[in-house]
Amino acid sequence: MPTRPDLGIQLGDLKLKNPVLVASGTFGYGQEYAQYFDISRLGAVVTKSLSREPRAGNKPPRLVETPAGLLNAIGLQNVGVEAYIAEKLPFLRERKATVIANIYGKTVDDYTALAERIEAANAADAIEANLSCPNVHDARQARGVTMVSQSPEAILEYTRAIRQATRLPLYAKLTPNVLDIREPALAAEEGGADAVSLINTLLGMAVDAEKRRPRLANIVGGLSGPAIRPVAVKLVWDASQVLRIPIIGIGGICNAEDAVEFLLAGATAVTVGSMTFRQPDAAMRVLDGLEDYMTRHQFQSLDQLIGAMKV
Amino acid sequence: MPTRPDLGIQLGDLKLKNPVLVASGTFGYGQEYAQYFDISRLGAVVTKSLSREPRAGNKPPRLVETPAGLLNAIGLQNVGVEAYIAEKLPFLRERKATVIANIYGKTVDDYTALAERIEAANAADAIEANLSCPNVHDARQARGVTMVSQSPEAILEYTRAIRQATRLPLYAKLTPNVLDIREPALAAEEGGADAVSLINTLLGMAVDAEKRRPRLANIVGGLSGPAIRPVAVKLVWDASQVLRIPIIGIGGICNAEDAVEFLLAGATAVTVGSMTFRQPDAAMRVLDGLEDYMTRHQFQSLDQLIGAMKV
Amino acid sequence: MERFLLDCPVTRHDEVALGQYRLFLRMPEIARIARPGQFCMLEVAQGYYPFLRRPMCFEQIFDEEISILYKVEGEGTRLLAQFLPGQAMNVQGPLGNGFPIDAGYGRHILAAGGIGVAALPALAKALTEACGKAPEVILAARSKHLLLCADLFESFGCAVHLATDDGSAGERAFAASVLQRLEPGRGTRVYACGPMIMMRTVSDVARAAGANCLVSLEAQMACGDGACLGCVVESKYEQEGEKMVRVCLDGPVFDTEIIDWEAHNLAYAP
Amino acid sequence: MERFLLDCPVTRHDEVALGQYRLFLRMPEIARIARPGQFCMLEVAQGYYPFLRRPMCFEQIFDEEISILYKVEGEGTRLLAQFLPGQAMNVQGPLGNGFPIDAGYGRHILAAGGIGVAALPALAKALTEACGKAPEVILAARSKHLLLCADLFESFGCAVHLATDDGSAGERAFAASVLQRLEPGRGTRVYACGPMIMMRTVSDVARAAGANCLVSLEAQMACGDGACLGCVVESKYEQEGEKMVRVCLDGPVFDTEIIDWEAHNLAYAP
Ligand SMILES: Cc1cc2nc3c(=O)[nH]c(=O)nc-3n(C[C@H](O)[C@H](O)[C@H](O)COP(=O)(O)OP(=O)(O)OC[C@H]3O[C@@H](n4cnc5c(N)ncnc54)[C@H](O)[C@@H]3O)c2cc1C
Ligand SMILES: Cc1cc2nc3c(=O)[nH]c(=O)nc-3n(C[C@H](O)[C@H](O)[C@H](O)COP(=O)(O)OP(=O)(O)OC[C@H]3O[C@@H](n4cnc5c(N)ncnc54)[C@H](O)[C@@H]3O)c2cc1C
Ligand SMILES: Cc1cc2nc3c(=O)[nH]c(=O)nc-3n(C[C@H](O)[C@H](O)[C@H](O)COP(=O)(O)O)c2cc1C
Ligand SMILES: Cc1cc2nc3c(=O)[nH]c(=O)nc-3n(C[C@H](O)[C@H](O)[C@H](O)COP(=O)(O)O)c2cc1C
Ligand code: FES
Ligand code: FES
Repeated sequence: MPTRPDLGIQLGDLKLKNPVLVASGTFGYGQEYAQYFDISRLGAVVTKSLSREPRAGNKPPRLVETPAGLLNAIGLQNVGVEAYIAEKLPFLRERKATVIANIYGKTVDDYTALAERIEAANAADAIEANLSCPNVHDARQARGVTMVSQSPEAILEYTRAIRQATRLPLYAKLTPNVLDIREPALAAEEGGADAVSLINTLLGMAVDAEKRRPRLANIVGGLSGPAIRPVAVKLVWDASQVLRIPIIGIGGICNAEDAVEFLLAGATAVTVGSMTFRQPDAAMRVLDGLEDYMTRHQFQSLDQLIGAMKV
Repeated sequence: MPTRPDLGIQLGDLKLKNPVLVASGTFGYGQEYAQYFDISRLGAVVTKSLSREPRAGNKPPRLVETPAGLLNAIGLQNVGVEAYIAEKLPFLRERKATVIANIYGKTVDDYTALAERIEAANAADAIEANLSCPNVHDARQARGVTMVSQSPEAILEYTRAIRQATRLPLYAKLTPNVLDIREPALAAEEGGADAVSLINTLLGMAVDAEKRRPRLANIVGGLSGPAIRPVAVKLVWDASQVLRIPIIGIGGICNAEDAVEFLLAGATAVTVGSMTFRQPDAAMRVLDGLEDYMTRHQFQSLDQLIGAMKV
Repeated sequence: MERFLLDCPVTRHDEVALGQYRLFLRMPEIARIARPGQFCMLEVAQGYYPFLRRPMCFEQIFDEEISILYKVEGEGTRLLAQFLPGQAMNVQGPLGNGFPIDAGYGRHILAAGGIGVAALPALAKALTEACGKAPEVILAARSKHLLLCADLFESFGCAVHLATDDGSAGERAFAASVLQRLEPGRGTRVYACGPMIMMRTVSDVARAAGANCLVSLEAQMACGDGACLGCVVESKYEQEGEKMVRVCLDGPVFDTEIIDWEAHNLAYAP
Repeated sequence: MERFLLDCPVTRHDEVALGQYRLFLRMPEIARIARPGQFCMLEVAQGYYPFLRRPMCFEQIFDEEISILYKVEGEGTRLLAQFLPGQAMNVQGPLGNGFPIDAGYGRHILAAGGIGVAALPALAKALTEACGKAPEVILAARSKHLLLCADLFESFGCAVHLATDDGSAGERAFAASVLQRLEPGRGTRVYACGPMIMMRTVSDVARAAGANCLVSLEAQMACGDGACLGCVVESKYEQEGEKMVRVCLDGPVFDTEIIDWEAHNLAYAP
C-alpha cells in the first residue's frame, strides 16, 4: 500500500494543507459555494477583491461568453472591508476555511490601510494584493498602461508599502498584459512579496455585430477560462526561471491535468477560477485528481512535481 | 432591389476587391486550397513567411490543440524566396490571385533584400513584414523580448529600411505581446508602413502531464484560433484610436459575424487564419456572409462599417 | 437555501412549436423544494463550447420531475435540444428567489411575452391552490404558433387572453394594452415575464393603475449563485453597496418599483 | 489531386470492440478516387471544442461508401462515437499519398499493431486484386479483444498470424518477432501501421532481411492539406528545404529508409 502523498505547500509563512485555491472574484466570499462542498478542504479561499469602501462596480452588461472562455467587467463590486469583516468573515471562520483576503485600492494608502485593518481584525491568513484589475477604468478615457502591475516601479513601491504595513503573508497578483513578465515578477519579489499570483485576466473585448455596440458596458473586459490557459502556463514558466519566491498559478485550470501542467511549469499552488462557474465543485475534483495523479506516479510530495518539467 | 454593396478597400496603393484575406502560414502558398474554392475571389492571399534561404523550421512536435484554439511552433519552415518565385508564384498568377508576400528575416538586410527581390521579380502585389514570429528562438535560451515588434525603436528602423527598399505597399505585422499596442503601431506608421496587421499569435505553452514534458519540441509556441479573438479585437480597437493608416485584423475570425466585429472595432481588412484548417472554405463563407450582412443592414460600402462601433 | 448539483435523466423531450421544446427531467431532490419562478443551471455542453451553463426556469414542478420550456437561441440551446430521453444532464438548482405567493391580493394577473411564458405555469398552479381561484393570464407572442401553454393555464381554470403582434390569434395587441383593458387596480398583483420592453410597458400600466407588479428578469449569468456579480441590474437603491442587484440571487423576481428602468443595462437588453 | 469537402451521411455505426468503432459513410465522389492508405479529415465537433478536424484512414473503400475503424482516445473521437446513422458529417478528402501497389514484389506482408490495422484492409484487397494472391498479415495487439479485422483479411484469402502482448490469442509476441519468423527477404515488401515503436522494430527486421518496408505514420495535424507544416517528421534528406516531410501530404506512407528514426519527434511519439 503506497502512503498517501503529502499535498502541503508553503506560501511565505503560511502553510497550506494542499495547493488548490479558488480565485478571487469567482468564489464570492465562500458562502456561495459552501452548499456544494466543504470549503475547509480547499488549500485556501481567496476572497473577492475588497476595497476600503463598498463599490457598486461597473454598469451592466458585465459578462460575455467567448469561445472556451468569458469576458468580464465586474469593476470590483464588493461589500467593502468592514462589511466583509462583520458579515462575511464569521462564516468563513465558522467553516474553518483558510482565507486569503484579496485587496484592491486606488492608492498606496488604500492598500496599506486595507492590509492593516485585515491584520488587526485577524480577518485573513494571508493577503493577495490585486495589482492588476483590468476593469476599473472607463475604457473611453484610459488606454494603455492603467494597472499598477504594468509598471515594475509601481509594483516595487506598492509591494514595499504593503509589506511594511502587515506581517501577514503577502502575494502580489499580476497582469499578463506586459512585455516581459519577469520584470513585474522580480519587482514584486524585491518589494517583499512572499509569492506572485499569475495571471489575472487578459484584456479583451467583444462587439455585437447586430447592434454595433460593445457587448460590455465598460467596452473592455478581462478574458478568463480554458481559452487563456496556454498563455498563463507560459508566463508561469517564464517567471519561475527567475523567481526565488513561489508562484500561485491561475488561468483556465479546469481539472487535475491542467493543475499538473501549472505545477510542472513551476507553480507551487494552483487556482480554480472560472471553472467553478461551470462546475461548482471543480476545485474538489482538481484536488482529488491531483492526489490520484501523485499516487499513480508515486510522488510523495509536491516538491517532486513543482517545476519538474523536463526540457 | 438594393444594389450590391461595394466591398472594395484600399491598403496603401493596393486596391482590393474585398477585405477578406487569408493569414500567413495558414494557407500555404495558395495551391493547397485552390482545390476547394476559387482563390481569386479572396481580397488577397498572404503567403507563408518567406526567408532568403529555405528553412527547415523547428523540430516536431509543432502543433498542440488547446481549448478553442491551437499552439504552433512551426518555426518559419519555408521554401525560400527563390523557390517561391520559381515554383509557387506562377500558380498564384495563373489563378489570378492577389498576392501579399509575407517576409521574414533575422536582420534589416534580410528584409530589404527580400523586399527588393520580390519587387524586382514582380512576385507580389504588396509586402507584409512579419516582425512578430514567436517561434524562431530556442525558448531554452531566449526569453523576454525576442521580436522586432516588441521594440518601437526596432520597428521604426526595420519599417523605414524596408520602406526605402521597395515601392510596393508595405504592411507591418505586429505581436500582441506588448505593454501597449499603440506604441508599436505608431512606430510602424512613422516608419512608413501602409497598414499594420494585428495580431500575430499570442505566446503560449502546454505541458504533457503524463510525460512531464512540454508538448512542443520548441517548448513555447503561438496561440491562435477563436480563443484569442477577444484579445485581438481589443488590440485592433486600441490601435484604431491612434492610427491614420488602416489595420488588417487577424485573430480567431471564423465567420462573418466575427469579421464584422473586427470591422466595427476599426479594422479595414479581415483575415481568416486557423479557421481555414477547420473549414478549408471558411474565407469564402466569411466573404459571402459579409456581403449578406451589408445588404441586410443597407451598407453601401465598408466605410460605413469600419470603426463604426457606437461607444 | 439548499442547493443541489445532480445528474438528472431526461424523461421526455418534445418539440412543442418550431424551435421550441419542452424537456422533462427527473430530479426528486430539487423538485421537492423548488418554487415557481426559480430556475436551474443546465450543463448543456460536454466540452468547453459553450463554456458556461444555461439558466432555465422551472415551467412545471411535479413530485419528482420538473419541466422546462425553452426556445433555441444559439449554441447552448441547440445542444440542449439534442438530449434524448434516458440521457443525463447535470443540473444545479434550485436557484433564485421565486415568486412570492400572497393570497392577500384579491386579483392576480399573469402576463407572458413570447418564451417568457416558461416561468408562469408553476406560478398559476400555486396561486390557484393558495387563493382557491385561478389567476387570469395574458398570453402574448409575435404570432399564433408561438402562443404556448394556453391549454395548461386553462386546465388550472385560468381565463386566458390571447394576443399576437400579427393578429394571427386572439387580439392584434401587445400584452400591456390587454392588461389596460383588464383594468387592474389596487389589490391586483401583476406578474410579468417576457422581453424587457414588454415587462417595462406592463409594469407601467400596472403601476399607473395602482397595482403591484412583479417582473422576472433575465441577464447573462456565469455562476447562478450570487458569486460572480456578473448578472446585475441597476436598482433604485442609493447606497454604493446596494445599487446593483443580482438577477440570480436577489431575483430573478423583483418588484418593478425597485428596478431602475432608465438604466443603461435595460437599454442594452435584447 | 482532386479533393472534396462534403457532408456525408452515416450509413452504419457499430461498436466492434470495447471503445472501438466501425463507421460507414456514404461519399460516392470520394470513394470513387480514394486509394488504400489515404485518409480523410472529419469535422467531429459542431462548436469550437475540439477546434480541429480528426484524421482517419479509409479502412475499406466501396463503390459509394467508405468505412473507418477507430478507437476512442479523447474528446474528438468521443464526439465521433455519438454520430447516429442518418446524421451527416463533413468530410475533407481523400488526403495523403496512399500505399503504392506494386505487383513486382513477389511477397507482401502487412503488419498491424493495435488500431493501426485500420489502414490495412483496403490495401490487402488491392494487393490481392493486383497480384492475384492475397498478402500475408501479421495482426498484433495488446490483447485478444483488440485484434480486429482478422475475418476481413481471411475473406480476401490472407494468411493471418495473430500475436498478443498477453498471449490471450495467437502467439505471445510482438509484430516484429512474428515478422522475423516469417523470414522476409529481398523481393518482399512489408507494410507496417501501428504505434511508433512497433513500426520502428518491424522496419528494423525488414531492412535487416533486405526487404522493402513502408510505414504509415501519424502526427498531430491541423490542415491535412500540406499548408500548415504542423505534421512534419524528420527525414534523412540533407537539404534545409527538404529535411521535414509532411505526414499529411508527402505521407502518411513513407519508405522507412527516408525516415530519420533517431530524431526528436519519434522519441516524442506516443
Ligand atoms: C433566470 C433565467 C431563466 C431563463 N429561463 C428560460 C426559459 O425557461 N426558457 C428559455 O427559453 N429561456 C430562458 N432563459 C434564457 C436562456 O437562458 C437563453 O436563451 C439561453 O441561455 C441562450 O443560450 P444559447 O447558447 O442558446 O444562446 P447564445 O449563443 O448564448 O445566444 C445566442 C443569441 O441569442 C441572444 N440571446 C441570448 N439570450 C437571449 C434571450 N434571453 N433573449 C433574447 N436573445 C438572447 C444572444 O445575445 C445571441 O445573440 C432564461 C434566462 C435566465 C437568466
Ligand atoms: C493520417 C492519420 C490517420 C489516422 N487514422 C486513424 C484511424 O483510422 N483510426 C484511428 O482510431 N485513429 C486514427 N488516427 C489517429 C486519430 O486521428 C487520433 O486518435 C484522434 O485524432 C484522437 O482525437 P481525440 O480528440 O479523440 O483525442 P485527443 O483529445 O486529441 O487526444 C487524447 C489523448 O490521446 C493522445 N493521442 C492522440 N492521438 C493519439 C494516437 N494516434 N495514438 C495514441 N495516443 C494519441 C493524445 O496525446 C491525448 O493524450 C489517424 C491519425 C492520422 C494522423
Ligand atoms: C467574474 C470574475 C471576477 C473576477 N474578479 C476578480 C477580483 O475581484 N479580483 C481579482 O484579483 N481577480 C478577479 N478575477 C480574476 C480571477 O481571479 C482569475 O485571475 C482569472 O479569472 C483567471 O483565472 P480563470 O481562467 O481560472 O478564471 C475575476 C475573474 C472573473 C471571471
Ligand atoms: C500554423 C500556423 C503558422 C503560422 N505561420 C505564420 C507565418 O509564417 N508568418 C506569420 O506572419 N504568421 C504566421 N501565423 C500567424 C497567423 O498568420 C495569424 O496571425 C494567427 O494565426 C492569428 O490568426 P487566427 O487566430 O485566425 O489563426 C501562423 C499561424 C499558424 C496557426
Ligand atoms: S450569475 Fe453570478 S452573480 Fe448572478
Ligand atoms: S497537417 Fe498541415 S501540413 Fe500536414
